[in-house]
Amino acid sequence: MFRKVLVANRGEIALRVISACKELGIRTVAVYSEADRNSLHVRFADEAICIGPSRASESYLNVPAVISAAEIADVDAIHPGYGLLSENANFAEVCRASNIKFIGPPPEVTRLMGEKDRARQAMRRAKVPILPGSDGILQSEGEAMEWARTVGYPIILKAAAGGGGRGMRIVRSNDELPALFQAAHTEAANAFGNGDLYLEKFIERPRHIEFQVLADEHGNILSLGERECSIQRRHQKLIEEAPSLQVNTKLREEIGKTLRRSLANIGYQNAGTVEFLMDEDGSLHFIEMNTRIQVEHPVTEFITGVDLVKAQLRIAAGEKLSSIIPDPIVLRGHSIECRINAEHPEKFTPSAGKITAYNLPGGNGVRVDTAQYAEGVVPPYYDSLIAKLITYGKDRPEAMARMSRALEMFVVEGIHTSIPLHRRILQDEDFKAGRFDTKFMERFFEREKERGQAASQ
Amino acid sequence: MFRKVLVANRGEIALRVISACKELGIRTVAVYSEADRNSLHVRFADEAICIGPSRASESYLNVPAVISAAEIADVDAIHPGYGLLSENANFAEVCRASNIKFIGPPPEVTRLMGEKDRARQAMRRAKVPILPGSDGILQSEGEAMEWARTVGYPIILKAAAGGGGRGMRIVRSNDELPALFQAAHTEAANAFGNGDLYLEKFIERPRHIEFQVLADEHGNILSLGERECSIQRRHQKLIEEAPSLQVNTKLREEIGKTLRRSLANIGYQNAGTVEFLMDEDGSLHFIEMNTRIQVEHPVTEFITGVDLVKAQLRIAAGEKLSSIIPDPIVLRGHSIECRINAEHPEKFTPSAGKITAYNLPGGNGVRVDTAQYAEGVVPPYYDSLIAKLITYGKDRPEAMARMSRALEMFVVEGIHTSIPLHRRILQDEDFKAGRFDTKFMERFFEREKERGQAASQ
Amino acid sequence: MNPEDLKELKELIEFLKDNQIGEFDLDRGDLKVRIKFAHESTSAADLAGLSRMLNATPANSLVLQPVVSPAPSTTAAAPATAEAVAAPVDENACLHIVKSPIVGTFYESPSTGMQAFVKEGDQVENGQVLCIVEAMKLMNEIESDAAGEIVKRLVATGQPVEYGQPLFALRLR
Amino acid sequence: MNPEDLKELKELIEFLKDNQIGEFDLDRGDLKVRIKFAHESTSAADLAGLSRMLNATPANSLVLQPVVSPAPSTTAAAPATAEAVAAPVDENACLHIVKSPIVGTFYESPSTGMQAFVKEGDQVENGQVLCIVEAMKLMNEIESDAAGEIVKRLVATGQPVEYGQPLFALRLR
Repeated sequence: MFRKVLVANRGEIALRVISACKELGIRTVAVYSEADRNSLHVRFADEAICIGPSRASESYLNVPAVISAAEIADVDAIHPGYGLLSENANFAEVCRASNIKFIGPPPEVTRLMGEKDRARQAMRRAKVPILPGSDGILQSEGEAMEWARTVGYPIILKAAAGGGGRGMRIVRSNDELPALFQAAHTEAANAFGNGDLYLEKFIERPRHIEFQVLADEHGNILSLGERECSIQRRHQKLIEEAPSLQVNTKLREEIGKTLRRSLANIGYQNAGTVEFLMDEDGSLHFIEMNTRIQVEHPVTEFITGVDLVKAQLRIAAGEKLSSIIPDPIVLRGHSIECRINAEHPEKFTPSAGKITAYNLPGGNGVRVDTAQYAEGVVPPYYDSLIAKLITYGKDRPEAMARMSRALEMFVVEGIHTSIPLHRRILQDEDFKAGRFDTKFMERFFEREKERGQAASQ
Repeated sequence: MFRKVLVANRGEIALRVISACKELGIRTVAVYSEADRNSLHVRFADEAICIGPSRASESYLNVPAVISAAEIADVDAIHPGYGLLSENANFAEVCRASNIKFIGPPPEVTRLMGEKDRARQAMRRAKVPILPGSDGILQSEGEAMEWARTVGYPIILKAAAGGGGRGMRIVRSNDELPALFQAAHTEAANAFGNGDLYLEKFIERPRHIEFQVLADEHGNILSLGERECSIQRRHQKLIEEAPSLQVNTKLREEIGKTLRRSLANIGYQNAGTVEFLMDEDGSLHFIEMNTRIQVEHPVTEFITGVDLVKAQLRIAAGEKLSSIIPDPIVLRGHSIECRINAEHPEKFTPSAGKITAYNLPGGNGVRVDTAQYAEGVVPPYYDSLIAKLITYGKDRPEAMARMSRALEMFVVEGIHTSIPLHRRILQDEDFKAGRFDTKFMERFFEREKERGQAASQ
Repeated sequence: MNPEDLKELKELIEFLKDNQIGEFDLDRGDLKVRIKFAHESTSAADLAGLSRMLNATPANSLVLQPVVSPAPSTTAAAPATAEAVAAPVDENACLHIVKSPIVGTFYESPSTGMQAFVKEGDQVENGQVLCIVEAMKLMNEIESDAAGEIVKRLVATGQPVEYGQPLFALRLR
Repeated sequence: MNPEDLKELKELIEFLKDNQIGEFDLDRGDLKVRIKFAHESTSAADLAGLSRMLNATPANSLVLQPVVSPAPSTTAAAPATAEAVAAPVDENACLHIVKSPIVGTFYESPSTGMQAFVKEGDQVENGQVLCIVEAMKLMNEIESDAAGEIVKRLVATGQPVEYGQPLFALRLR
């Protein structure tokens, strides 16, 4: 096992990794920007090194600074967390060149999965169900039109180098295509320096369902079931849960088997998440793979009993899955996660500032992952996630009831948070019944607006 | 189900009961003394009623005040928590007379179990293994001597009305007996107004092992396995865990079966704990039964997945165990609880005062039950328990590693707590190996003293 | 304490006052210093004092209402003080408050239809019965713990009261 | 308290006031410092300023040591400030600190056995190379960002330095 690990991240995930290391007896090194000097990840690590000024580009995203810190602290390995450098294949390569173990897949696999159209083709070859669409890059509007005719409208144009919704266009007819093709191409070229596009069948009301996998360095792969992540606002997940009400044992086992085979072909290693869209008929279609630990990993930990971050560390140290998880995985109960963001409840603008009161809910079936504390400061430079509230119950109703009472007992003062929004979602009849898809939040806000107008009349 | 429940307690257990009620959709009424005006149980209950001044005898133990509060708030039921009025049969009787459901066993059963020698005889008749000893009250020194000869020295004299170690004497020979009999008799008479004594075989190095049971009001009884509570200081439990390393499946099932039969005979209802001493040969001997929820119930909740406080509420509302816990109970993993007391780490004197910093550990496998918060005040009037830190792991080593890192991340400033003591116990080789009995802490302090002396030489 | 020490202490105190130091600790054992400036120093004790004073003002909202959620960080007020703050404080500074010594239901008269024990404007003696608080079917006569004029009855008949809840405001004589 | 102590205390208080410190604790046992600013609006930026100032005093402990645990409630000092407070503050008030712009390993000379770029007492120009910080096998020459006299080198050769860590104290001219 590693002697010393550098955690190249901040906030709750840095603390999560530090906790896992402590439990495995590994020394930890935190890195931090000047804005995070008083952060808990700095306090609870065995060592801490300031690597730059507040802006992430000059500190947490600064590869030479992180590598230098790793060298002077003399660590064996780096855990990248999520976001920041976690899916940066170049960073993983520099780690390799510096003889520091990068805790994640090899850079080649990260790079493959980062190029959306290549990842799509690789999964298709490995017989993972993908959405009907073009075989690779579209050379012209003409080619796009041909594929669109084969697939059937509506289709969606996507940037091969894409992410975050940029370079995407939904096309509903032949007539619209030329203009939208040009728009997407230009946007992609501007955003990513690469205007390449591909197209896929567009699903109007998909569910977002993802599968957690673990792969060791000896060719063994495990699927740990799925997470339901359809409660999103502008592609940002708000609430995740496991298992999905829409995935039965048969489907779960089928997808698990397919993933084990396909990821073995690709040479996948460490933890990863395979994202699917579920169409109105309940079929799953691969969209992309995240080659890192996810924000929402705790819901899987609750229902499987597997510590995913410890598993990451042990895999990276060369252990076999059969020694990390000796027994077959049995799913038990239901788990829900609410992301507590520091943001304005209506405008969703980030709400940085000093926290004046911070009371965490606790008790049976409640888990909180946070690096914030009373009198802590939320700096304006980073993402707005300040805590994850995760509940567990023997079934979905119990997990929901627990979430509602935990949200009631979660007190944050001094800044705005998404807690009030979550309280309202938890009261929503469609949410309670599990009737949702990725458009749920749009309808939810629409209904709230209507109720507000009705009430004011 | 009840519409509204009054919680006749304070601190973490009041909040625990309030949480359970919220999750079941029951309205809650908190009662509080003047010292607890700013407590979280007051904040998070739907209603709160001040019932008296700070001293417990004039507020939380004041039966008319509690009952009046229940009447003016118009509740269906009262949950007594642990301690305070929870094992007061008279209080349960007043509840019954006031048409308020007392959440616990009927007063007759509470009273039976409160009289130690009668409880012992009742369990003996129901074939629960008890320590060899006298059949009931000792009429004289002579009778005591006869029984002592039958049982064999050492023996322990106990007060029939006893508790808290008063009226107890260990007797190692015939010669000692008369003087110690008189001393115990006088002490018991002074402490309880009743000098009646009985005697039992004395075990030099017992383990304290207790079984959690649930009984509905239809004659059905479930045993939820045992807890190991040998880590005690002066009869106060410090660390509890489940399952016990000393109880194998066969013994667990045997005792479970015996308890189901015996508690059915007695007419037991609701949650209860049957305490045993385990002798050096691994045999269990009944000592007493606690007719309420225990401080350490969360370790059982972690390994069984059963919410014991919700079960209490549902049982009291008349539900059957078969609907509350439909599936057979499967024990999974291992759980440990550390009691975080506000007390001086060496002198063990209570440490009341204002908390200036309060950072709770969180993350995977960590549960905290507390009613304290940053800038909260620990009043000097009540017991010193401010939080329970409970961890879960797939096995004992994982649960211990998690406890160590959670203790490291638990920050309390402004008052003294038992956190540093727990950190040291978790490092102890005997503790880690599970080599302990109720005398463990005495030896632990002795070793620390020796090490301290060696270091200072 | 010798005169010199006393002089030094005075100087120190003057100096601290000039600099608006709110708290100052020094401990020459291992050398500890602790300085706190005055403005910030609304301590728990001060707050409690304030809270007590606010409680003493008439408030119509003293019903057993759901607790007005105080922040966990504030040593906040009793449920009763919620609407009390508005009242001008000095006007009531000389008032005496008779509080309920028990939890129960307030009655202004011995039984329904009968005249109230006291009404606003009455002069009452120490020990005079002012009202009844019923608890567990027992009618408890509540006596005045001071002599003076009843300025205000703070609770309506039939209304539940908690321990320590203000029942009457008296102007002492 | 002797007059000298009192004088020092006065100076300290003046300093704290100037810097709008609301609370200040010192404990020379293991040396604990606790600083709290007067106004709530004290942002991380102000703190960084203080930290910079405190860093500006000679300190031998600027190694990458385990962080001195600051209370989560205190907007506490940087790891490096632990022993810095003791030094008389005004003496350094006019000093300029050259800080490391990168994380790496400090070397006082171009290579082993060679003479140091600068030594204490040297006059240096703006832009003059003072030392090397090695990061990822690259030797980065660190230039002075001011002109003056080297009062103190704050880091030993071969020692790791973090971003923003003080390397040299200069008396400006």
